[in-house]
Amino acid sequence: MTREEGAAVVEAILFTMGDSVEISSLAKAMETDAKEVKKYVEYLKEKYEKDDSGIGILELEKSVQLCTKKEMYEYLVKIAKAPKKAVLTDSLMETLSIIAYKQPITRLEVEKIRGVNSDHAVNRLVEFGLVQELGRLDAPGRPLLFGTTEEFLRSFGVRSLDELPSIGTVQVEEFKAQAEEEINVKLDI
Amino acid sequence: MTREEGAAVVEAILFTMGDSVEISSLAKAMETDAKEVKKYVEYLKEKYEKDDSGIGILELEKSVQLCTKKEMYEYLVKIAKAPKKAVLTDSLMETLSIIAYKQPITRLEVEKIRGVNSDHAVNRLVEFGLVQELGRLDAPGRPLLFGTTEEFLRSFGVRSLDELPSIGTVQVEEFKAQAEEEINVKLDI
Amino acid sequence: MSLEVKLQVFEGPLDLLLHLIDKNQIDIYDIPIATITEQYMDYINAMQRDDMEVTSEFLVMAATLIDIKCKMLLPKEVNEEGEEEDPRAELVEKLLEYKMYKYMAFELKDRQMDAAMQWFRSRNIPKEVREYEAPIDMTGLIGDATLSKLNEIFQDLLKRQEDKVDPIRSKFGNIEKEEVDMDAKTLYIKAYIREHSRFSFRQLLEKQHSKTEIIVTFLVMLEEMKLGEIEIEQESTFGDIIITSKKAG
Repeated sequence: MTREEGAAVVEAILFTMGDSVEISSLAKAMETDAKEVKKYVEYLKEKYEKDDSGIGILELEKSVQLCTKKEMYEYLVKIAKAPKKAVLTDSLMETLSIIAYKQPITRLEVEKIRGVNSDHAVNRLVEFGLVQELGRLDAPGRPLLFGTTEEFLRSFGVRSLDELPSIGTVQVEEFKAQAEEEINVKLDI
Repeated sequence: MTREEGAAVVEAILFTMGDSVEISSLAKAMETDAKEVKKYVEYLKEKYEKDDSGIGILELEKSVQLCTKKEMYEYLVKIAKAPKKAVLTDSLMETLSIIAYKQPITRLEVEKIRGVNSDHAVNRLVEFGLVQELGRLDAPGRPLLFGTTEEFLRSFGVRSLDELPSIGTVQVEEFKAQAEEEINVKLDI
Repeated sequence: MSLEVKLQVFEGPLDLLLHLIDKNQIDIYDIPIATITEQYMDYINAMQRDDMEVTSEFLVMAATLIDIKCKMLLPKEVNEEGEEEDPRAELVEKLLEYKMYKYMAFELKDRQMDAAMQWFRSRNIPKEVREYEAPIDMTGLIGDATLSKLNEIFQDLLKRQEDKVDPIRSKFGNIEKEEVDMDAKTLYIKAYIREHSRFSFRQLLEKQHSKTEIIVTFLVMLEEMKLGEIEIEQESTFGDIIITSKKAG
């Protein structure tokens, strides 16, 4: 077997096996000795060092293994991990608006306002980098406090939280008055 | 990206993924077009043709995949367990050849050619991943249409359906000539 | 002619016919229908004798053969072009087509064996790539959401909340339902004990807001004492309780 042919056989075996293969196993399959196999491995190593190779050889103590060159990871990421298309769903928007206006706020308070468990929504917003932990509330259970991030400001095009469209007690009072009126009307009848 | 570098990226992706990868996916990950990718594939093909390579590239209809060279088989079986291949009985092979050559084809048409009910055979081939549903025929009952899969191409070592061993009147004539010859031989005796 | 061979299993009637044609070395275009029919029937009978399943397809073919045999005895029919019609023509065509696919199946099998010598690799994504988290496309994420939309949503929410409040009952004053999470409380107190090696119970209670919380805190203290985590001293009745952690250095 020439050096080239030997290298080809080693390559084929390592390719198929995936995991590391012991030099002694290679020698056995090729009916030769470890010294010879090491020569073939050396040949492969040189071959893989060239620019036109995307794979490399990993030499362990008694075994060898093929691996992808590290420089290729950026392409692998693109093909194996296509970025997820994320969107702000209604429930995320709702949760975000509460956190934006009521920060610092605990999960429980968000849940109270929305009327539904909002843990998942809060977690997603944290993942997206729009919401962050601000610390813990000095209260039983020391719940986490959440607030918006700089990324939130950047994404919504504001410099500071003061720039959020105002929402005041005025409005809240209005709602209250409205509601009371409705009740009174109802009682009048 | 030089031709060498492009080939290295394609190699790394195919090596990592193991499965066949569509040319279009490669192009997307590499931020280039299919034409360019095909050039890299061509480069790899030439590289793999050399004696010092134990692997080769399998070109399927729309995708490419790495595989070991056939000559390496004798060494591979010594070290690794042969991958499980679907064992196809005669009736499955018969059904498969009809589907391969007459696709898209309905169950009923297969049955007509074979002269026996072939539902079971078609279902088995679908299970093996060699045959797939292609849609429905626009005819009464809207019967399902079947055709071969990429796995079929891979298992039978053809790049595309065009590469199937040719079939046609030529062969039929051959049978005829053969039969006539046999007759003559018989008469001679 | 009888069948002395062990019965072979055929894929179907066409397969059996091809076998008989082969065996007799007959020209497929000029099948001696009488002979073949006889042999075919022999085979079917043998199948029945051997308790082999004779499917309907075999019987249909038998009927077809007999039909052809009869037609062969009659004067030949002539088609529109004045050509004589061979009653066997349709069967021959079917046989040829079937034989062709059978032959192709054989060819394909060869190819399959050849292709099986090429081996593939299973997917093996490096850990670094697998663990990589794709960045979030912020512009896509935000989409057409704007601050005013955020504001609108919040106002809607507040309104919904106000709607839920019954203005009459709400004037009765607050009747709060208290929920104290025992587990959370225990954790909190344990942490407090760790942080303060010696402290007074009153000091601890400063952080507690309601009666229920105070009771739960007291229960947790008793539990901790039972477990031997803490020691408790009290100088006088109603005096402050001094708690010492046993774990503290």
